[in-house]
Amino acid sequence: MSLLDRFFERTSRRVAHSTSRRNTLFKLGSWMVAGSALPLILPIDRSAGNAHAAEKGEPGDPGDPTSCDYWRYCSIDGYLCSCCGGSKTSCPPGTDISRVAWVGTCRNPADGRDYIISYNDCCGNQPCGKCACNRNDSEQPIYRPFNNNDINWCIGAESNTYVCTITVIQGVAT
Amino acid sequence: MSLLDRFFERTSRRVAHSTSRRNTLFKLGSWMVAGSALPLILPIDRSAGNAHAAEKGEPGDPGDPTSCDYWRYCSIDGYLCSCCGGSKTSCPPGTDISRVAWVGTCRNPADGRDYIISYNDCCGNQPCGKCACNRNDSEQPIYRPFNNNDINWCIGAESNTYVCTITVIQGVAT
Amino acid sequence: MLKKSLYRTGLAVSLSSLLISTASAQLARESYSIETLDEPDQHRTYIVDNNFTHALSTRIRVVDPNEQKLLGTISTGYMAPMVLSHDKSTIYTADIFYARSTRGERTDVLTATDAQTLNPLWEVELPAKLANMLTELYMLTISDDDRFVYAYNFTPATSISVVDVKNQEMVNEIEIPGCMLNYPVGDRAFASICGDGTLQKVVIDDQGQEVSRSKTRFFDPDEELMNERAILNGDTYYFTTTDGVIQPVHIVDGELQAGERWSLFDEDHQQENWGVGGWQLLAASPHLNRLYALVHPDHEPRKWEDPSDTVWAYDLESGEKVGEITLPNHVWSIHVTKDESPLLLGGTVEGDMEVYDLSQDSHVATMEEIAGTPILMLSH
Amino acid sequence: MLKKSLYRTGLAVSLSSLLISTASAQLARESYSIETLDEPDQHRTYIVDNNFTHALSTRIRVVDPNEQKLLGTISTGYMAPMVLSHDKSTIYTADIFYARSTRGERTDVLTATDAQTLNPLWEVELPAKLANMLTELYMLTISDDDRFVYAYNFTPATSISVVDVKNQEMVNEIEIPGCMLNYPVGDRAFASICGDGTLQKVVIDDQGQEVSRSKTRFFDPDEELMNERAILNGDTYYFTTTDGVIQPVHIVDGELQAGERWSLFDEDHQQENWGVGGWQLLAASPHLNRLYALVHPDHEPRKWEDPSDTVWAYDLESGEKVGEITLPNHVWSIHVTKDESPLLLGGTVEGDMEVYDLSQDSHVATMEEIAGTPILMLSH
Repeated sequence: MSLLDRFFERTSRRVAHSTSRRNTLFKLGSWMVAGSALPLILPIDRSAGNAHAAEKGEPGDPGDPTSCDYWRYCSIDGYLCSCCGGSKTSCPPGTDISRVAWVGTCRNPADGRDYIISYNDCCGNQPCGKCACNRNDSEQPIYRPFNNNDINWCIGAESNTYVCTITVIQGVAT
Repeated sequence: MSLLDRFFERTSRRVAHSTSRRNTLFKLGSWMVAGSALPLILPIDRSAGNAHAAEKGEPGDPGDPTSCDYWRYCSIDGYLCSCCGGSKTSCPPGTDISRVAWVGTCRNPADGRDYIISYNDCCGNQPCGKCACNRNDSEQPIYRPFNNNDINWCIGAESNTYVCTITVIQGVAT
Repeated sequence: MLKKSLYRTGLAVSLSSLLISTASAQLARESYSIETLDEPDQHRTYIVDNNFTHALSTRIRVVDPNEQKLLGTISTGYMAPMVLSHDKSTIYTADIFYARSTRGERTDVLTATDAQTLNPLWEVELPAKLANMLTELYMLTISDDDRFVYAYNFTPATSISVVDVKNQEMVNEIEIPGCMLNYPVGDRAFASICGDGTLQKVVIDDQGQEVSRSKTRFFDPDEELMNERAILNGDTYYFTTTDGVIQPVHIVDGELQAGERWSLFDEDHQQENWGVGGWQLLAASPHLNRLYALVHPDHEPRKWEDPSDTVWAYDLESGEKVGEITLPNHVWSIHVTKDESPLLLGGTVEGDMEVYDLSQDSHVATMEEIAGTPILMLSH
Repeated sequence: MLKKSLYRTGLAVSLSSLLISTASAQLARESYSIETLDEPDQHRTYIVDNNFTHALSTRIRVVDPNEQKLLGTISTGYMAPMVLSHDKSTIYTADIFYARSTRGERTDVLTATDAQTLNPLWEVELPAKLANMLTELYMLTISDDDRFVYAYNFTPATSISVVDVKNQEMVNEIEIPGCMLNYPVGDRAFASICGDGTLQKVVIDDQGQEVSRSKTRFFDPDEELMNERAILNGDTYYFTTTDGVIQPVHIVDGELQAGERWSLFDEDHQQENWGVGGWQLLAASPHLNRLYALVHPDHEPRKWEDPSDTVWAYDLESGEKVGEITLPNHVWSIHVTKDESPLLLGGTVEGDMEVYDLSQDSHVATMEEIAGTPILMLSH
């Protein structure tokens, strides 16, 4: 197979390197791979993880909004708009914002408070495809739909196709 | 990032193993990778290559119709229907056959004859995505369209979306 | 050189049997055709491929897991759910299309596809309310007698579009406030899972009109999380809580009865912190009368949808654990065929499908990159 | 520990400047918004992503190569070509849509998209004849004064749909039998490459009606293969034969003149068997007045569309080779920005985009997996 073939078949790449890929994936010894989920598996590492994340964040709102680790993403399931031409609270150009959303409760490591975060989907375009994250820290089954992140919440937008997700602080959970 | 994230982001796999993939790809020292194109680069290997391919072929029509190497595929550009639910001369179920096609001239190693092969596209469904091949042995630029394989020849089918390509013997080139 | 000799010998024998001179044999002009599949066997597998990264390219991959062969592809609407007719003739999908690909006018249809030609047979337009989410089994279902198809709507108001597939018409939209999905109950009823911890059953008549509705309580939503992705075996739906407690719901003379609970995990397992996770995390073999659950160690509550490479098997008579399966890759959904030599199929996080022979207790193959997001597998 | 201290210091300083107690600071309720882009600069790059494996998911990736940032995505029709207005305000795509995703009624439209909001502005329906192929530069072009857009039709009869984009209407379909594509010539003409080795120029009036047509011979199709994927620099289209002979075609007072030929390869190169290959294998910098060609060693005729990691630079005044660039990955198409600090961009066979700074002569970055099939890159 020539390189030219490969230009049309991303799938073919699989065969050539599946072994090394899988070794990379599973060398941590469980189903987690490097990065996002580790601070949550190992609470003892949390402060260090946050300090690291804080380098890229804002005071009071620490963390990197292009990383699945970022505290607001505790119940996200989809693509981070921060990687797609938007930001943590803004949709990429050429999309529409869903007016309905699911909500999660995430703890801000900077102040220890639990915030109610709405996960608004940006809609009306193709899936962004960058920075996929799936964290189910406060997700619930489908019979509690407004706490469920498996639903395409673009039902609240003009076009219902899913692009990416933003995270908007709605207040402190009391 | 958890495995769950990876279920939604095939793209993320890239970062983890790009180095090993590329090493695999280029270890042959040129832009060719193992398989299809080599017998054509190295004519001296041709008989051996064909003998190997013949193990899977029919007498008089040697070669593996699921390999880019197969002699009929000398000017193919797309997915092999043999890998998609069809065969070298039949479209997969649920598709339509294009009535117009481009043609190439391929030499059959079994009898040394040059055959005129029509490359008919199967249409009206999603790209098959399996067994991508691109060989330009007798391709010509777009101003000779019926010898050009970059055109979506599904213009001759009821629905014009491209699925895969079959190769039909039209006769011996004289 | 050996290979070459073999080849030449084979060629000579074959051609001489055709009484054609080897030297002058010339391949004849050919014709082309379109494949038609045989009537489906019980191993044929339909992979629902949400293709999440390229969701406009949602499709069904039809495969033969015995031969690891791609048989064909059905292009569907945006993240469409699918259901198979019991008579093996028809594949139904609930499709959402947009006039301009990702935008423009939305059209929802139920599409019927022939299981042998894979061609669309007919379509019926539906209210543009179809639920859109990571595909689940109970978004689109069919009555036991293949007469009615039930399509789940979520706007976020919930309802069920009832399609008479014999007469190819949409006959009713039944509102199910506070309830989700549809679990078929015999020929003329479906149930839905409700936020108050009940299953609501709606009975319809031959015209698809509502006759009655009733509720059966089966869990306390303030005390536990019940995974809605149950599996039907015979006349019983098996649900699991996110803690791995199995809640059977029996269909007895058309009525739903919450059965006795049992746990996937004994005290040792619980101390070792085993838990359930995955998308379609339960499967069942009617022939072996076994339940299969996707399980993982080091469980935490937030892992209730996590993939795993481990499947445990349970006897449904005794509730005893009777086997452990380790797959070469982590899968997110599992399925077991209904025949007497059942296969367990698993959709991996990388887009492969694992094929495991339950009667031989052996891994058969990994069908690599057969899908983008193989979220569900179904078979006749 | 150092990192943690730094963080705490930063926090205290910032919050104290806001006169809020650090202990009780609470993040305020937020609102959401949709991004709008700045007016495009000359480095902004539009990647035409044919996404061949998932061709329903064709799109334009809008990126900032300086920051390696994805700015946004435009969803287009099936393998749609794109052209940019010269005034930087508008992105045009020639879109094919099907009512049922891969089948059903076909609708062809020209879509105008705002270059800052990336929202569709308007569309005009076109004859359902748009050419569909691996996307090339000259499938969709625009007149120098941004008044007319020319869309290439192939059924396999060939014609050009002429759209008056000022009045947002389709005004003419001009048949071009035996000829392909459209190479804009000034404000009111386009040329097409013909099977007889000529460029056919069609002149139109302000209403888009044909005024005249004429032919300029520039190669012998029985003697050589002329790659149609030329590049425009100033008033000259540079074509290459598949053997690497450059054929300039000058626009002089609205007329096409075949210029003097020169070879990319001197005798040494030819002995070393260098050749050209790729999809969009030529690019040009108007600022540096240089031509860039994708080249490879061990050339054979059948490699005329093969990717490479090597780009050679030529002075367009002298035709002399003046530089060599080696990219970290094999690319299939190249592009050079038009500004005074030009970037060379390359779409790799794996879906990445290489960013190379020509003024610094250094590789800047690889934007990994930014597209499925990055077949063309364009900029303002």
